Amino acid sequence: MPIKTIRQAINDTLRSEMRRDSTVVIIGEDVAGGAGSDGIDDAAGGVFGVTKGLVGEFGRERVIDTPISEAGFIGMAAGAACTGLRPVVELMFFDFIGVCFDQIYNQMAKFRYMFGGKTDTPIVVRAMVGAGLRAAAQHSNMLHPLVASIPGLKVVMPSNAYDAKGLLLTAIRDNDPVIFLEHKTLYDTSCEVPDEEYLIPFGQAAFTREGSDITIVSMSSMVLRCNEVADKLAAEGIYADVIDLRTVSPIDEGAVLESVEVSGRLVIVDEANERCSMASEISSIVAEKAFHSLRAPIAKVAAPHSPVPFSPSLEDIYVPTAARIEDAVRATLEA
Amino acid sequence: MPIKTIRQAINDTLRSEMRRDSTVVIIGEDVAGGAGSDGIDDAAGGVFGVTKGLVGEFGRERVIDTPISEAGFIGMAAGAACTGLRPVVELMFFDFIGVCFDQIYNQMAKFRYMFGGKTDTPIVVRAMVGAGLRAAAQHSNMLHPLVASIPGLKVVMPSNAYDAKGLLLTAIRDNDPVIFLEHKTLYDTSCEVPDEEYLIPFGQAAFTREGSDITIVSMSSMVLRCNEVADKLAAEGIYADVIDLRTVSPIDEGAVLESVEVSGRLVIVDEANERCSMASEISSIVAEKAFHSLRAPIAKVAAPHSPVPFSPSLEDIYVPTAARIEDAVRATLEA
Amino acid sequence: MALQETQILEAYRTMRTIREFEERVTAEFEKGGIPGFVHVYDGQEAVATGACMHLTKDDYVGSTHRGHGHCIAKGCDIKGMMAEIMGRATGLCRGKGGSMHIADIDQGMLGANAIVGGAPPLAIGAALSAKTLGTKNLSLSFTGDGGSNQGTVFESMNLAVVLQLPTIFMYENNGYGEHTGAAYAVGCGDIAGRAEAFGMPALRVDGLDFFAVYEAMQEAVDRARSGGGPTAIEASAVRFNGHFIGDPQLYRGEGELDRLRRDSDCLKIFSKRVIGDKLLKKSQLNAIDREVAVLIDSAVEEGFAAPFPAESELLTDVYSNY
Amino acid sequence: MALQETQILEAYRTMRTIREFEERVTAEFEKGGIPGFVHVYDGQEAVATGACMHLTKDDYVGSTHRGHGHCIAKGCDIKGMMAEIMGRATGLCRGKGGSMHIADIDQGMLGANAIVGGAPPLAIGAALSAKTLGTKNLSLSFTGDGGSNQGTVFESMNLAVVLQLPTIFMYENNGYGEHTGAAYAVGCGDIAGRAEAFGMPALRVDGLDFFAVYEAMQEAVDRARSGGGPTAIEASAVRFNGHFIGDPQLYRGEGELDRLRRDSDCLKIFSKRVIGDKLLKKSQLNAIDREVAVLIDSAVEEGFAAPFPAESELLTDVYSNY
Ligand SMILES: Cc1ncc(C[n+]2csc(CCOP(=O)(O)OP(=O)(O)O)c2C)c(N)n1
Ligand SMILES: Cc1ncc(C[n+]2csc(CCOP(=O)(O)OP(=O)(O)O)c2C)c(N)n1
Ligand SMILES: [Mg+2]
Ligand SMILES: [Mg+2]
Repeated sequence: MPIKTIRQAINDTLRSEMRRDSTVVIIGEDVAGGAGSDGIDDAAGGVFGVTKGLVGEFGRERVIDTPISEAGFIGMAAGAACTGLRPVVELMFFDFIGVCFDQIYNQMAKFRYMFGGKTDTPIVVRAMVGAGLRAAAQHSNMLHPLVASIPGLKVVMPSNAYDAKGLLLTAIRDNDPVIFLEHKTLYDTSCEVPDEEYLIPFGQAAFTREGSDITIVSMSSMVLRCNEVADKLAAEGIYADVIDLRTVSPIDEGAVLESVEVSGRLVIVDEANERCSMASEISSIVAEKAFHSLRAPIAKVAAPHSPVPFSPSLEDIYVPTAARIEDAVRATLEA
Repeated sequence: MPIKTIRQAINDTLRSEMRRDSTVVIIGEDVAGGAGSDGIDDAAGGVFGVTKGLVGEFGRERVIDTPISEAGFIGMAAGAACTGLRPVVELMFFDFIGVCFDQIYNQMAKFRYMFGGKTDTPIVVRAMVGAGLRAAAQHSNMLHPLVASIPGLKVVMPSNAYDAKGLLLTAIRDNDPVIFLEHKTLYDTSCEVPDEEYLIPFGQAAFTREGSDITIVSMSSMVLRCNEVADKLAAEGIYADVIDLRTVSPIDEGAVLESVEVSGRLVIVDEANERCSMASEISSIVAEKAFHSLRAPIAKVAAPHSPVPFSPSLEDIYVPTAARIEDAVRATLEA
Repeated sequence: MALQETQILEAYRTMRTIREFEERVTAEFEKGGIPGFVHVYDGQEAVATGACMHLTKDDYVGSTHRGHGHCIAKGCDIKGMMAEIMGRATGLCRGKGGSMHIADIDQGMLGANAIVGGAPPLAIGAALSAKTLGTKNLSLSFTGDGGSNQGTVFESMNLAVVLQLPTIFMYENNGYGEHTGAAYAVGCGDIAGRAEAFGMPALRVDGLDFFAVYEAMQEAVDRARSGGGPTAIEASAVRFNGHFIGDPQLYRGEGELDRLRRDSDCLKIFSKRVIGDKLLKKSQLNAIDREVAVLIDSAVEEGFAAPFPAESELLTDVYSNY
Repeated sequence: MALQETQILEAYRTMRTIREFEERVTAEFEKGGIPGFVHVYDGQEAVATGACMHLTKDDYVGSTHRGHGHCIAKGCDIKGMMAEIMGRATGLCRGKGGSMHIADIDQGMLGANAIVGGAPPLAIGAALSAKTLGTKNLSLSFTGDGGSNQGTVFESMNLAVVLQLPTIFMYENNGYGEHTGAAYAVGCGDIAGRAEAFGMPALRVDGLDFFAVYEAMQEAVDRARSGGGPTAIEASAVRFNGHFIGDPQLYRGEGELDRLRRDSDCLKIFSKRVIGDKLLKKSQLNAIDREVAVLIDSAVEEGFAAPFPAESELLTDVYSNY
């Protein structure tokens, strides 16, 4: 089976969906690149090369470069989604949601409800999230709790290439607006990705490690660190369920509750700022619905209440480290 | 002591602060009204009359009407705050944060951190929140969890006129960006408001009812419903602490934890959509820090995962009702 | 290009329907029968009507908070609209949207929009669909003088020019955005000129004159359908009411409203013109007036008789699946 | 208004400092000594320098993601800047901001800004402060050709006109926004014309010519300080590098970069002119070159020697009190 990076898996999936369905179009800044200049046409393919090569096959009518006008073109994509296209629109860094939040929050998310169920809005908004690249306070945030909290949106956060493919297929074919969040530090991670088509349903978590001593819930790049910690503990005979939520809207509550009902102990690891994070949300779900199974305080491991610092020495401790996760797990085991 | 509505308390406080400090200016759409037309100058005073009369005393140089360009004028206010003014800028309906979120989230909130502590940003963003007026999906939201989660911001949500005055004074004199959220259904509620100056510190909750049987945490208009429920239960000999957070950033964790340590039971009532709400956050704080005091599952009473409906029959059940709160409290008492 | 008698009758019917609809909404609101914030369109009928008469139901319209007139002109069901504004289960949006969110995608109505500047991005999206799918359809967005200062509107104009989209930006300049004059808020004082500088033809028309609006639109529509890209139109207009129903309108000059209602009533202007030019007879107009009155009466009646949405509706229509 | 010799020397020193700074940043980045995303300014020195020479430290500048040149021209400390870009505790922002967020309010530098279109609203805010407080100060925002399409920028222009703010919108048109040509992304092809339509005077200058920029700014500054409101300036410019360091620049035409570096180097153009016109001697320029090289050397050296911020810094500077 071919080994692919997440970048490649996304690129391949976009290509195959564009071949399958002529209403799928890609929209964004520099998704092709090279417009209005003397160089080659496929000059960029997205700032991290994720859409590279698509303009060559599908042309500028379906791989649409835009001016730097996020509110305008995200709104345009939302309008197009209601009127016959299935746009996959790229917001580049998800931090840029600040300039187009209305289009996401007040428009695409609410159409169906406000219109009494009379429209579908099949749009995928792709964007990069996360710290780790020294991109500082305006290019490094984890804003998934914000969008996960908005009724009408679905929010996907793959942690590996296999899931990226299956979730992206589901996202493109879904009739609701989907926010598809790619962690920048994961683009070059790879795993086996089958060539065949497979769709991963939303709201279905994956158990990346299994064990009954403690439950660790996470998503996106943090899953890798949780696995690392789980493996280390396993060597000591302590076994953890590591639950990769994969989608943070919908949330697979069942998987979390079932695991906690067995383990009685829960640590949630989220790269977002702690307050009102997915860590808070999962904790509150369990404190309400599996309270009597709990044998220890629920621990949240998240980013602190500060902007993302630039300096490597600070960014490295800003993002939850394996050491912090391990400490939280051990403390929870002992509590 | 004079009885005042929240509207009047805010108006008086703005006036007294503008008299005291000539750098305080008011900026927003129709905060005066009447510019560029043939009628009277003080034509609006804000769409709900909160800034009425101020332009008469302070003139258009300090009560500044703007075009409908929220990103532009909220950003302008943020820039002014770093350079000598103390703007109180009005966003009208807080739902409009969608068109100016970058200015709040990426700019004013982060200046101090990004600039290594070298600037103060003394700005107050006033806006209306909440459902109840049949204003539908784009004019009725509770987005306080969103701003409370953002490092660098402070978020204030008064539930009565007395607090509105004391908190607004603190907000205007504070050197950090403060989001000041006024619930539209509370403007005409009134209570005693002393003429003297008093500042209510941020991060200090109020106990609006006291009792050791259960802890009910809330904020803004929901506090009134919680009080109602507490009074009803008190008649039965069941006594609740009702904690009005007053500010949701900072959060008075101490008040909540102390109360739960006594009562062992917690219900949190939040008008926001439930997911990643303040209800989730408070629950997670308690599940982490007062776990061993808990004697029952933590209940959240919040708005469901849907946009705000227009129809009265739906809006009335969308917003947490006293009946739902009472049910949650009774269930928690019995659990 | 001269309008047929049936078309002129149709135009009058639309304008009259809007007028009657808005006057009844105002009356019922004042009596307490309609909840929420309601912005009525009467006074501006000639703009919506002259613009939308060119469109089929496969062309899309993006509207504003003041959207009833656009909806009616675009062909939305009158009874469904009235029921919607009343919050009833039989409403066009099952009572979930209300006045500020009436929409009917099947009629090409992308929705009133309670966010000022919300519609233009959506409308250019519909134009992108038309262009990409190779239909000859187009889109039309309405924006007020106040809304013309919103960033989304400027961005949309640039995008429409860059992508050469079949779309029309209709600016209805009724002199006010809420309580603030356009003379103040539009710094350059020239909405059409500003649009032109974005790189598209811009037309200025008298929005009180249905025929002038119709003609300008003809040019814009022809351009859009033939692949010539976007057009902007600035229509001067008057608002017969306050910003919302209940606005005391302190920003108006002495006697302004009376003057407007007397001298700047697009329906009166239309009637005078079509009768004067012998295009229609007074009796034809009267007949329409009566029919419209009956229609609106029954819309109000049926609206009030209709049930409110059931509790079970609260959580439906959030997703197509979840 | 003719420039004094000391001013011309000063201008050269600033331009040379920017050039040297950026070339060293590029070199050190490529060697791995500088983290993050870095956008260098070399090629555009004449714009920042000609513009900022008119300003005092009580005038404010709002900058872009490509902000080093603006910071240097505005008087920010070179060593503090270099340390900041290296993420050191001694940096201008204590290592918390980095290349895209260098700021120094005390020098009137409101910050580089990693959000395209972020600065103009902030800069008009500084102008509002100046106007309200009655100082004679002004503000200046820099925006690229790509950024000129952002809604915030349009809104800021309208606000500046409506409120008659003492502010200047400087558009640096270097032909590209990331990998996309301005010829494509600016629909009307005329940034200055578009600005003019917002209701303010707009000037077009050759951004390779320090003197031309300086002169245009003089007019704009005079207008602002005398209460005449905003001005827009579009300066044509060239980017000597990719969008960020490491960009393969596939969008460039054959030989484009070599041609630009040969024929469109604002420093060469400046030197030729001042020597040709006998305003300065070659030796004077050479002396400055040497001094600047020494300064940048030591900035790099001291930067590398400086400590990274301590862990305890993570949570400081979020609030002034909390
Ligand atoms: C983003 C946003 N800002 C402000 C408002 C409040 N608001 C609603 S309508 C309106 C005035 C609009 O004026 P104009 O565009 O001229 O339309 P008109 O009301 O005259 O039809 C304002 C400020 C809003 N709904 N959305
Ligand atoms: C809101 C936002 N959108 C997109 C980006 C990504 N981005 C950074 S710089 C840039 C291009 C800016 O081009 P231009 O304004 O011409 O400035 P130049 O790089 O040429 O100096 C883009 C798209 C961003 N930082 N912020
Ligand atoms: Mg108007
Ligand atoms: Mg550029």
